[in-house]
Amino acid sequence: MYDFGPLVNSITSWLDTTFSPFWAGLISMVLLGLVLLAFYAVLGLYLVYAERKICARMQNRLGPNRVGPGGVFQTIADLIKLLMKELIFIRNADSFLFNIAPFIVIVASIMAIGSIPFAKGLQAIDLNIGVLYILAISSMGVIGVLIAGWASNSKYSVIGAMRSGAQVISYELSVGLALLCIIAYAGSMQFSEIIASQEDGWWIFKGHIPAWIAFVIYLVAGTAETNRGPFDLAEAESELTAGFHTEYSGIKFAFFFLAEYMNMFIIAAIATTLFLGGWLPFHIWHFDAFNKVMDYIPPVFWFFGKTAFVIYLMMWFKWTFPRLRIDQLLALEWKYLLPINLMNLILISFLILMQWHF
Amino acid sequence: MQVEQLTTVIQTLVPEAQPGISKQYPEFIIPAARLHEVAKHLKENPDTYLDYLFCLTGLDRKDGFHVVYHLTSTKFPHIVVLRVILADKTNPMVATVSDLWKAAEYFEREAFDLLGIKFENHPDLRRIFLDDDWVGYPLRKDYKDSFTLER
Amino acid sequence: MEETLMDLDLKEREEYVINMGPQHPSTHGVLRFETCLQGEKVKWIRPHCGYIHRGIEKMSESLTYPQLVHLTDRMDYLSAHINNEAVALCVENAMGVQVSDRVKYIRTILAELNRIASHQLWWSAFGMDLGALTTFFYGLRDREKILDIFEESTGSRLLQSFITPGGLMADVHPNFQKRTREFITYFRKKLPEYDQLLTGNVIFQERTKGIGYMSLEDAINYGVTGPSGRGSGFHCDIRKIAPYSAYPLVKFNEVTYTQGDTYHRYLVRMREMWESLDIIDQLIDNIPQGPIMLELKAIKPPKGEFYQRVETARGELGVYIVSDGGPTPARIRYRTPNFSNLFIINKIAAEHKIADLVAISGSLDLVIPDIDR
Amino acid sequence: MALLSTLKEVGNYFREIYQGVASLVNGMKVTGKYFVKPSTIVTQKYPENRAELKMFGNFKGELILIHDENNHHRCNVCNTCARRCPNGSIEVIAKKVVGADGRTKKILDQYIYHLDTCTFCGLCVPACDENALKFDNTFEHAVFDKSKLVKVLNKPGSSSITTNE
Repeated sequence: MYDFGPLVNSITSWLDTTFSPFWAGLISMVLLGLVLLAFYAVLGLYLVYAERKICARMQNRLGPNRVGPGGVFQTIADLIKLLMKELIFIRNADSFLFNIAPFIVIVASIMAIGSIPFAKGLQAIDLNIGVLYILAISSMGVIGVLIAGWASNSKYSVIGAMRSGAQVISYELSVGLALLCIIAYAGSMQFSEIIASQEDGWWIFKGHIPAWIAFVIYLVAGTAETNRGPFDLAEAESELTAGFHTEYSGIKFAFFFLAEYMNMFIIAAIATTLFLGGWLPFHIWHFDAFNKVMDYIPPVFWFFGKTAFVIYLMMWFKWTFPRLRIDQLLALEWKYLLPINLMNLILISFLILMQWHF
Repeated sequence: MQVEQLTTVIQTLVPEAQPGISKQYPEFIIPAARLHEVAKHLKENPDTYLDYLFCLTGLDRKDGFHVVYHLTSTKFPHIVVLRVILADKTNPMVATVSDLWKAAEYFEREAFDLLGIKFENHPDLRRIFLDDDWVGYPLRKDYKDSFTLER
Repeated sequence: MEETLMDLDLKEREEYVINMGPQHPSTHGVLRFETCLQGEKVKWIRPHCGYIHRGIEKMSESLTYPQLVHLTDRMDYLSAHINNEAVALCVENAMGVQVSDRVKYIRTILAELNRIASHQLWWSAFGMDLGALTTFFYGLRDREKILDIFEESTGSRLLQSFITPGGLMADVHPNFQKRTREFITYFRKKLPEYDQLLTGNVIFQERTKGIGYMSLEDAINYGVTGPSGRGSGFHCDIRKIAPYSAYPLVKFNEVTYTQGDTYHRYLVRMREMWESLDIIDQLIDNIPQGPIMLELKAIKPPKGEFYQRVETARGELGVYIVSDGGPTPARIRYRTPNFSNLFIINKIAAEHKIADLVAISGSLDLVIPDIDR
Repeated sequence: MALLSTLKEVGNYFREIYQGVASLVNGMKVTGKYFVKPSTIVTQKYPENRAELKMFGNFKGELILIHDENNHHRCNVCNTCARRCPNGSIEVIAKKVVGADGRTKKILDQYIYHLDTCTFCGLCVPACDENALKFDNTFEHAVFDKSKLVKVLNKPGSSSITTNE
């Protein structure tokens, strides 16, 4: 039920039979790219709107409520405004790097989206090293941030970029190790297989307490990797005005802005896939009537519901906590998250060796 | 310390000190040349211990520029006002007390900025509010500019 | 760009100078910190003020005493009532008149409400400085209640010009007591929430504890008064040292800590809000009847010099009036608290991180128009 | 002993983590509580709630010259308000007219109020012996041109009660 595999296969086979292999490949690539881009833009705008509404509710406010019913078109209006704004050119900036930086950031996040399984068969590419690919691609974004900070030729931007560099390099470790815990459980790096291994229960339930610890660490480190929440030192509005994108305006600024939200989505999507069973419905053991009802909800809804939950958690952090200082940020990683994570991994290896997990 | 005791302390230190204009606080008019010495003594004398300078004011009066020091102690409740009268209106000059009370450094910069009173040995005597190229000293009574509200 | 000698010198030491301000989110106004950094570390800070210098002292020389009161609102606009009260008290003392008990009570209640409102705004902005954006809205939400009380009685929300030499501009609204009562019960419930959200937070404590240490000697030497000075153990509360208005009649504690770091400057203000609530609580039900304005022929202090100290939300405000006996002062001088509080920043924030500089300048609670006047 | 102190340190390490997380959860409770309670929203939808939006009676919006139903005001051109105003926001312009009894009288020609320089100190209202002035509660003063903020307060065709007697 709700398997997108046959649909996708029929499209590809039709393309293969109608066109030569070269053209078929090209057309499928272009199609995929267009679909992903559209999805990216719509989702990014929706996430901005959701964040504004959620933080408004937490702060006893209404949030955007003027453009459209409940302000749903506010972000679209903002996007149009950003598109029409002047692109300010900085005289002493390195123009080539300055212009390319936002594209690096946004390309990195678009590439990462390609391997996320939204539902059964609904995945642009199912790499056999999917988790590794995501880790590799998502850390590419920081290169864009560093270039942006350096090329702006502004001191605030450089400080922001350097902070971001130190932060992402450190937290990459924790993200990787936390994901490694689940990879050890599932025994595969391929997303489809990781999800398949959760057919009888999500890893967060099956994996005992170590899975919970890994999940929390992943959330913290993931938030840090997206430069969000209490870890937004790279932007640090009250210290560095806007950090690495101080000098950007118009659509280039919009790229950074959109990429930040999409990175948040990617982090949440991976948390969903690895810890919360991806697009699998929620099942209670030996409660068949309930499970049947759950099965009727399409997997896409399950996937986006879980992702939305994780995103909500990350927004909740952001709008509650003060920002950390750079040395505290690094201390948190190297003194708390990393040792706990390593111990957790050893514990999980032990559990797997003893066959104690479900 | 009572007013009489304060008076004796200061009178023994500077015989030429005169009782001041204001009746609100014990006030003494000190010759400009001896101000720093008197201030230092009053700050370090354990009986007076005037360690907190809460106000330093420059005034433009008919008999010259006045510099008024409001001093109090964190140990005792007494308040002492010292006043220096600088009769030379073209080049008013008095020794700084910023080495005794750090707060004075910025009050003195303000007095220099707005009244043009110069403080000798001040570490950083620049204008504090107005632009560096501002002409004149606005709080002087003879200051005229195009914006002054005529009533 | 041509490199000056200074630039080369800085480059050798791997230092660079950035300007925080005049337009910067965390200086809360047009103040400029010329900040020398080595990496993330602050080497020295040179504050530059004067961007909002309006010459209030000069302007006041051509205004009569009731007229110049409305300029004092514009100095420390967050404690407008207290600034007005300072001038009013100075003029009344100079003329040797006493206002009625009713006026004294109302002045004190308004001043304490103003102090709470000011601390609320500071709490909001301090949270923002540290990156906790939600505090801003909670603080402003509760401050709105006080501003409503002000608006109902005085007609303005921020710059009231309500307290005038000789009494008050008008009597308070009949609802004044009821609304203030309501506010006290309301805010006593909300204050623990502030602590729950920010004070207890581990990130907040890490960010503020032990940061920006100000010794007692430094506080006295630089003349740092108000909650910032009291965080270092400087007993500088004018309400205790030289009580004025209705303060001799009420019981309250002078909040002091000896630790002198950012966290304790924060705690002083949080506890001061409780103390202010207590003061209002003692006064609000006992406002006596009486005239609200003295019958004065003319407001003309005699020839002489007069000084008045009051405690604003940020420290000691001194009003120094030099009168020639006319309706306008020959010279009026305001010793404003923020002016003295500002310059300690180089001493306490050097050798800290740039994020700490923001926290420290936030904990000093600077209001820039009060510095520049 | 060494082992004991090490254990203690390890215990402290974990206690620190526990306390930290507990304090964070405590803070999240506050924001979470307000998130689920939409009744606590304090935002006012301003242009929509114009009808029920009432300012307090004392609110100082702008100065007006009180006119009664016969288009009479009470200004007798004594100029006290203009002298009291610290910013020179009030200009009272008089004109001389010959009355019915043949004597020339000064009556109000224009009462000019500069809203742009007014600081709402409220000194003019109690200054008036005739109680001719008051502050209105209007607050929508935004205009596109600064010159529109200079207002003539006496209505066209109005006359003073004091001169009519």
